[in-house]
Amino acid sequence: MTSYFIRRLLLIVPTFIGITLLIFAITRAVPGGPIERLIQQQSMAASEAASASSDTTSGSSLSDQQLDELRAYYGFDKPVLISYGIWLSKLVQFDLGISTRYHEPVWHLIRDRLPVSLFYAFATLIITYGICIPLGIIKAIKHQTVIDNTSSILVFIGYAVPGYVVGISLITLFASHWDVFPLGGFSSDDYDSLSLGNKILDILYHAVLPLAAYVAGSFAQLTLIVKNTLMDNLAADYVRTAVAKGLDYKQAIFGHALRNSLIPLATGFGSSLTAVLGGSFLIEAIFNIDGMGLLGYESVLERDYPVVMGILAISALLFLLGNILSDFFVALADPRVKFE
Amino acid sequence: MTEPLLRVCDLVKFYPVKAGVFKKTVAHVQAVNGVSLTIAAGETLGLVGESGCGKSTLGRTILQLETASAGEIVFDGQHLDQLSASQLKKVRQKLQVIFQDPYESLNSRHTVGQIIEEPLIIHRRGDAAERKLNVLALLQKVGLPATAVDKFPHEFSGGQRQRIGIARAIALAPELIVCDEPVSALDVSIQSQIINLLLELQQEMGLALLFIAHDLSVVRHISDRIAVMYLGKIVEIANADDIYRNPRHPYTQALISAIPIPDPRQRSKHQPLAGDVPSPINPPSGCSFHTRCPHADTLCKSQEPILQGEQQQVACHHWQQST
Amino acid sequence: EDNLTAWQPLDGIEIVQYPSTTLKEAVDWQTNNSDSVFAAEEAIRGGMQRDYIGSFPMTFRTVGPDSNGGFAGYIRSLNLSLLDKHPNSQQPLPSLATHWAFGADGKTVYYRLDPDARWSDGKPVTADDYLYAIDFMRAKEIIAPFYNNYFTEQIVGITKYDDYTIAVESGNAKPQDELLFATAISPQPQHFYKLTDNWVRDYNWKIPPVTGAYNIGAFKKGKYIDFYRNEDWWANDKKYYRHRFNPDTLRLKVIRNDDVAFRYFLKGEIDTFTLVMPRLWHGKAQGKPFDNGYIIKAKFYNDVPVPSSGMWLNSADPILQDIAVRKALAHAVNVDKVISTVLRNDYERLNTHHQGYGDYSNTSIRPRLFDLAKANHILDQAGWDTKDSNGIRLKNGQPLSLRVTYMSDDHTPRLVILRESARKAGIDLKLQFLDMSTGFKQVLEKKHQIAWMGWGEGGIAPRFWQHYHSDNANKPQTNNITNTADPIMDGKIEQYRRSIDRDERIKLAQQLEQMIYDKAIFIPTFAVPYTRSGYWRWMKLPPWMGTKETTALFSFGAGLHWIDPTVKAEVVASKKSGVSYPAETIVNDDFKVSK
Amino acid sequence: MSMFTLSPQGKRQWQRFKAIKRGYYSAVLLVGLLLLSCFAELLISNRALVVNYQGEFYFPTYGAVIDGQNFGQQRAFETDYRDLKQTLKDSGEGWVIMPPVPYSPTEIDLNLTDFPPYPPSLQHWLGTDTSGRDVLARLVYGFRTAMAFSLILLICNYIIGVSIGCLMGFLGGKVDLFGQRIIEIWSNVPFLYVIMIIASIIVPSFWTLVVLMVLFGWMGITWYMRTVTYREASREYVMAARAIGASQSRILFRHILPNTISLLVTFIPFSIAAGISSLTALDYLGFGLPKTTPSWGDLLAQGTNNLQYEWIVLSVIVAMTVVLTMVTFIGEAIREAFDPKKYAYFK
Amino acid sequence: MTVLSVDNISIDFDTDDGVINVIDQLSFTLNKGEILGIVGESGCGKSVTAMSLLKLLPQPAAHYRSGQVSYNGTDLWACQLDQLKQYRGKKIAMIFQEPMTALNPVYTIGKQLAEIYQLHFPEKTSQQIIQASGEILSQVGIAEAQQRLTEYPHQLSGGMRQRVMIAMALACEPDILIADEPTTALDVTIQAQILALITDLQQQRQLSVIFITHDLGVIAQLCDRVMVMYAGRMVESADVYTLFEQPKHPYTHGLLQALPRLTDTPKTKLNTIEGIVPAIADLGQGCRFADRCDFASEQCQSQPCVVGDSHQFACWHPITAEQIL
Ligand SMILES: Nc1ncnc2c1ncn2[C@@H]1O[C@H](COP(=O)(O)OP(=O)(O)OP(=O)(O)O)[C@@H](O)[C@H]1O
Ligand SMILES: Nc1ncnc2c1ncn2[C@@H]1O[C@H](COP(=O)(O)OP(=O)(O)OP(=O)(O)O)[C@@H](O)[C@H]1O
Ligand SMILES: [Mg+2]
Ligand SMILES: [Mg+2]
Repeated sequence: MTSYFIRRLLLIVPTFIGITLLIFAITRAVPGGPIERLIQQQSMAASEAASASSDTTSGSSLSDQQLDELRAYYGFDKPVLISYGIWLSKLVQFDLGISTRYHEPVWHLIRDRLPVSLFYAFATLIITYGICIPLGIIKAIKHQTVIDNTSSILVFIGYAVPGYVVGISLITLFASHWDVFPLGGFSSDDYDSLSLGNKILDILYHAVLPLAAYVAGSFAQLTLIVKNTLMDNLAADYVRTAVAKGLDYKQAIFGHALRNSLIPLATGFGSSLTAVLGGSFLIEAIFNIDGMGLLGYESVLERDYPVVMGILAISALLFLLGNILSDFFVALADPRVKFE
Repeated sequence: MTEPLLRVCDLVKFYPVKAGVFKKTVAHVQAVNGVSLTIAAGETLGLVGESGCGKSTLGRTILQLETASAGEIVFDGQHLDQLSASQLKKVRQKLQVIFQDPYESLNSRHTVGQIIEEPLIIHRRGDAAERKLNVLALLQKVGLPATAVDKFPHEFSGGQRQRIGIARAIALAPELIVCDEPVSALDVSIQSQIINLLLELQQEMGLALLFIAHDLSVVRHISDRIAVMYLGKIVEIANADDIYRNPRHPYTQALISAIPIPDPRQRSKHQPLAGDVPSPINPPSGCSFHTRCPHADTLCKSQEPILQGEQQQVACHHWQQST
Repeated sequence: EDNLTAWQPLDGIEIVQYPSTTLKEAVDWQTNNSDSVFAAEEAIRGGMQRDYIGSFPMTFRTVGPDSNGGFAGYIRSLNLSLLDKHPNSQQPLPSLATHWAFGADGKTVYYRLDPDARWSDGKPVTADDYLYAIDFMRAKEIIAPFYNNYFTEQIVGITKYDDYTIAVESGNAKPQDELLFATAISPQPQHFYKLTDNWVRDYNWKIPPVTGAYNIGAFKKGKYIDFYRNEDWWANDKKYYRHRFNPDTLRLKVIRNDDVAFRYFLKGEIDTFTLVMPRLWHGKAQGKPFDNGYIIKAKFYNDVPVPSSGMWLNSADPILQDIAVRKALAHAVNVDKVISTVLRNDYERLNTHHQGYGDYSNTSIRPRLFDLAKANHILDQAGWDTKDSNGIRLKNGQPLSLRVTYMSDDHTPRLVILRESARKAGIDLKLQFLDMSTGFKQVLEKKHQIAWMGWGEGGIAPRFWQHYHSDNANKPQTNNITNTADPIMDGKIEQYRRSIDRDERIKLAQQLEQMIYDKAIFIPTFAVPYTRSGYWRWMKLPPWMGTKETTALFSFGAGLHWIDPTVKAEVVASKKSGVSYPAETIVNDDFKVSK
Repeated sequence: MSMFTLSPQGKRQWQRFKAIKRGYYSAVLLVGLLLLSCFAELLISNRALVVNYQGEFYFPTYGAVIDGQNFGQQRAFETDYRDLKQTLKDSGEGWVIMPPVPYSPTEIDLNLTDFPPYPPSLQHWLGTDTSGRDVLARLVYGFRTAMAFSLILLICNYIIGVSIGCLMGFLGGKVDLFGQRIIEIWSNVPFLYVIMIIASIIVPSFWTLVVLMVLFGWMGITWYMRTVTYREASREYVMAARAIGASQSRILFRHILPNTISLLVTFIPFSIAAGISSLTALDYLGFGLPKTTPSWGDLLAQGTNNLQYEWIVLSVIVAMTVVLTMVTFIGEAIREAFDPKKYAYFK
Repeated sequence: MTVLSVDNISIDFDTDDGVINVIDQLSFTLNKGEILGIVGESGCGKSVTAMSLLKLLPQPAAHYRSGQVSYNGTDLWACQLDQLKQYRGKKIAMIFQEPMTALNPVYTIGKQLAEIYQLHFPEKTSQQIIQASGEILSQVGIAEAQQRLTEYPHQLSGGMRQRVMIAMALACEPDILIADEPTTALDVTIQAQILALITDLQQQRQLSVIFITHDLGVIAQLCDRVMVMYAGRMVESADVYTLFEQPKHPYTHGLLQALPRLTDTPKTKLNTIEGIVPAIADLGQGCRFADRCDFASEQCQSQPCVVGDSHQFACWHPITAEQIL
């Protein structure tokens, strides 16, 4: 078993290199980088600079040498493989490079957003698991009753409507129309001056709507997994054994069937963690939350390659580790599992 | 002596057990470990032994469904392990198989007609119309109604399904059929029907059978000779009568005494054999049976007995004492 | 007539002889103390104004990479330059310099610095800061090649005569009005900067001392930025700066989604909201807070060089190189319909590329009007005389299909209408929506067929060289996106660049403008002759609301508005209790050009 | 062909599926809608179904453009059939039959007095969008595009994913190991990126989007196929097939693949739902189909940017919810039909 | 002395094809210290019978339509669930066919054993429970019992798992042990071990055992009395000697005849019962064996009633002694 995990960990290395190299190559192929942005800003934002750069006669083109200097500044002067090698060797020293957009270390940008994303990731996980497991249990026990059917319909509708649409609807209703919740943000502007208790309340107050948008779609799958596996296990032979021993219905379900039904959940846990951590940039944009998802999306749009690479490197790593983590959970949950 | 239909010589089949970071092979499941036997044309060899002792593996290796780790298999004068794919395909016309599980061994998405016709298609026997007739004839032969052609296997009972499997096996008129526990999954009242059918076909077509089973009464009924396996090895091989009347190996003796005889007046007085079968990954040294053998001594622990004897061959250091 | 843009030294400008020990040349110093004041005396200082930005700025630097984004306007407003321009009379106003004088060579301008001028950290602003400015702007370390170029080619030198007297020399001779503003540079705080290899990074979030009224006070990355008014700002009591820059604080909250931002505004968490787009003005800005008079809507006509929006046709394209197609296209797109429908008649038809430059503008040009018969006729003549089953014209089997590259989703409804109308003439317009970076790259690499975009215009006179000179045609990264290469035009452009005779330049500009029209390489579309805002009742503006140049009513740079605390308290209370005011929509057309 | 005749299990599964009312009626409805949308031109179009003009019949729906001049209109371009209907009625020169919704999804109808978007009315049942195009028409054509997109996507994904997954599971060993790594790498490539590259080079057309989505969408099914094939390959009927001398390809295609069908079928509705959602999201973000193509994402973007014109956002959200919920219901019903949970407990 | 008497029980199941009658008017009794064997082909209702005694059939599909099951005078079927719990495991214990699936794979043997003690002897301390668990495991012949307590079911061999099941059944020293094909999944030599174990226990503890199997050999070796079932009905019931020597029902007779015996001449044709067991869903009113029976007549269209007392059978045309010969 240990060797299985060691092997999995070792396999991360080639996969990780494969992923990052591929993405690195793609970033090079994407048209419009920081240099184009620079030229564009200079030309298009002219109206804002009316007095400063008004000039009847100057052209605004750069010489080839100047372009080369810019390329060197942004590290576009070397072939892909060499640049990748440089990037990788820096990565090994935990240096993710410097954002071409914010001119800050990429790691600092990520570090600032990570707590926000982690908060939402864990909150989402806790809520989804916290609702799906009991709901799945109820649905399994009350199979084909009114409760089962109505909850199915609700859960499917939640699954069908995209999260960002839910988000917009929620904001319109609860923040704008009725003004019960704030319009967005992770915390209030005067957050720093609040007491600890109020800080927590403040964050929770801000989190209600975005969390609702996040979790709306995630119930369906998990609930049905819980329901289906529990239904499988309700009729399992060992449950009958338990009842034959003298256990009653509830004891048999909670003591025997449930534990076995949670095993499939462990399989998905690792990957769902990374998925939620990435967040949904659309929801983040709507609710004005500075999370990883938004950082990633903006950096793609703005061609901030070091940030893009940094986020992808971290998320790829988390994804790979998450898979291993899932295996680990499965092994914990199910003594029969022997990974070899 | 003429060359038998099938000769298996020192056949070994190991499955690697992989472990460690780089999945190195750290051990082997010694599923079949040096088995030699022969089957003459038209003869039935019974093969018994406890679960996991390598019976099925032996059968599958003979059928070339598994590649042997060592040893040779000569069928009809051909070394099966040296054949090319197309040659092997030819040999398969003469070498067929019936599996234990009549549910698992039939493709549930094919109709009975398709199942029985498939070997004919693969080996290009006749055109479509001829094949159709052939299939009907086969169905009749195994005692199924012609209407079965368009039905699916799951519409039949276990016994009927086993008949479908048999029809498929005899479609190409083979010379040897490996029967891997063909009746173990069937009810008592059906079991006898299938045994009768097999006996009938054997007589009619001159089939040789390798009959694997764990029910010794059945094996005894159908076999000319019987081989007893324990942990990948044959521990005793002899004529059916000899084995039952005069079992020499302590394991054979235990097996026979453990047969529940359907007669309340003949209740077994023997102390049953204690303990479980050891793991084939790590078989005991010396005689692999010594861990459960009432006669075992230090010799048994250190030295592996070889099959000896003429008609009745037995692999035991103490067979004289134990009988 | 409307002659305000013309450059004529005002009668009232006093000419002084200013003794200087080091200044050899005898010059006539000029200043301007007699122009009208455009700020309101009743303005009240104090309070916090709240606004939003779509994304957190990438830097606080004034130069270098990413310093030219949407936030640059705010950063630039923090600093004054040597001179200001009167927004109504267009006359120079004293700012960091009190006096100016023209050198005999037509290139040099002398400046007398205001000895009162202080950096926000209290250090005086002296001639050295200007000397440093030029070094700074030429430095490689700031990674600002455009500035490097400008301060090398256009500002060729600065001379310090004493701590408060300098001369700035332009690279070439220009008419005096342009020369004045071209040389009116801003100082740089020498005591603050250290030019290192890592300058861009090191100074990315540093807050340099400024000369203007505000400086960045507090900020939280990704959340908000507060601008604080500098205490004891040195120019507080200067004539043209009095009663301006009234709020103590301006808070810019980061709100990424404009729709959500609008909801903040409706809640009163943002004080003002720009409502230029008809979609906003007519669509969104409706409902309770407006009906109850808490929020006032105001429309203000201005008179500034109009951004040149329209379709830029790539004349190097195989189809578009035929002038007939270009002309037909101009007749086939129904711009007026767009204006009268989705734009709700708010916008005007843009006549030509350079509009709003006073005398320089060629006002005789009218755009080609939507006329299907004409378009059909031209195309039939040009050989596009068969149609395929979808009604698209063909020539030698090739369909008349053109790609329009555009970069703002807001414009889709407009283009959709143009596409429909062009279709009726048998022209198939394919709409290619690209994000800013990629779209701009495509256009600058001249890979477009039709570019749908607007160029910000500014300055005093039109610029032709970068857009129409063959030097810039058919090569990437230049602004001649129509790939115009016409020797006659080249000649005139060069002459226009060389000339320092205003009348000659005006004549040339008008001719060039006519040539642009004749070549049909630009289909002008919309001009927005006004600005519009919604604002909470407590936000106050002078009675005249703005100036000729007002492009945003509550402009941070102009600083004419203020917050009335009593009104604010009252409105907040009214809002709670449900008391309402009469709904108000103000329209000011004092500066409307075409009434 | 065994794959196409309904085996008895198939029949039983079909029976069970029919018994699950929610899923069954959703399926009937959805297939009905799909069929209707195939002939959307007959229901929703600004081209007339039949024109009788001066004694001659014209059927403009599916043909080439007929210029207005042919019918005496002052236009050298496509006839305005709504107008024609009126004029012919007045003049008695003939008649016109228009589809029930006489507007096309790309047609801008600005003949009303107000500015677009127009709220729902008798002319435009669901109102118009911000450019004055009929929302109902755009919804229906958008539905057709989305469904066609998802179905094509599904087929392509399945063909690629299933064959690769099968091969990995069947051949095992190195093929499997390397295959897994490559798929793992490939599935980590950010899709949005690639879309952005392509969108900057060409206007992404329907087919480029399909190709792109397939390129990054086939991996999902391989994991399942791989395990299922692996499991099936070790079953006895496969061994039986080998024993009678069946070739590898025969085993794979005639024996293993048909046995995985139930798995494939259960994934279909969810793949379709995913297809619709991703196309909508891409359109919403502006990286999808050309802006003029009627699409749900475009309507959604318009609607959410203009929430005060609630008919736009409501129409599309309701349509999306209904369709996606139906698809999900079907999916759940299929899953239940193929894998009936024998509901049982012990008291 | 009768400890358990089953009276005319009928059990229905809801299926996809409607309600089917799985057990039809079955009656039998079990005496103290007796081993009652139940034989019959697969699907004839043996397990359903066994499980119905403690109302362990899967709900909601199963319906206890009619009949009584009385244990020492208490009608188990009429009991409340709470009451029934007191009998399950404690008075009447069960062993199931598949030892792998009948044990919960995620709990250790020790935990699963301990659960019984906690349930029925709440006064026991955990120390005592571990002690008792170890002892009971040794009793069923498991070596190193204490160590096995910490192992999971999958770590044990099939024979050992079945022993654990037996240990669990015996933990509360019940009066009745119901063993549903406990050896079918096992090898012959292991089967012999288990059978020996059960015989021992029966003798030591005066345990009453219901032993279900379809192997007539096992029945002959183990049981005192035998009940033969066919398609949901009892067809014959007698003490083991009578049944094997003088079967009355043609089905029993046919079964005994069809068995290959060591004494037969090899390679001869075996006697067979032609035809197959009918599917329970399409059974008629009459004798359910009639289709396969050589002696079937008109009369067999109606259900034969059970006749006899110590040797009961349900047949219109019972086998006579001459026919056996
Ligand atoms: N593919 C395989 N890989 C690894 N080990 C195997 C494989 N097939 C069989 N074995 C092992 O080889 C041994 C012999 O197995 P085999 O199936 O031949 O036994 P058997 O005698 O047929 O048993 P049974 O009576 O249960 O059918 C067993 O220990 C089994 O676990
Ligand atoms: N949960 C159920 N739902 C429907 N029918 C059932 C159910 N359980 C059992 N049956 C039916 O009841 C009949 C008797 O089944 P039972 O399990 O008692 O047979 P058995 O004699 O124990 O067979 P085996 O020897 O195979 O264990 C079978 O025909 C079966 O189809
Ligand atoms: Mg086997
Ligand atoms: Mg059973």
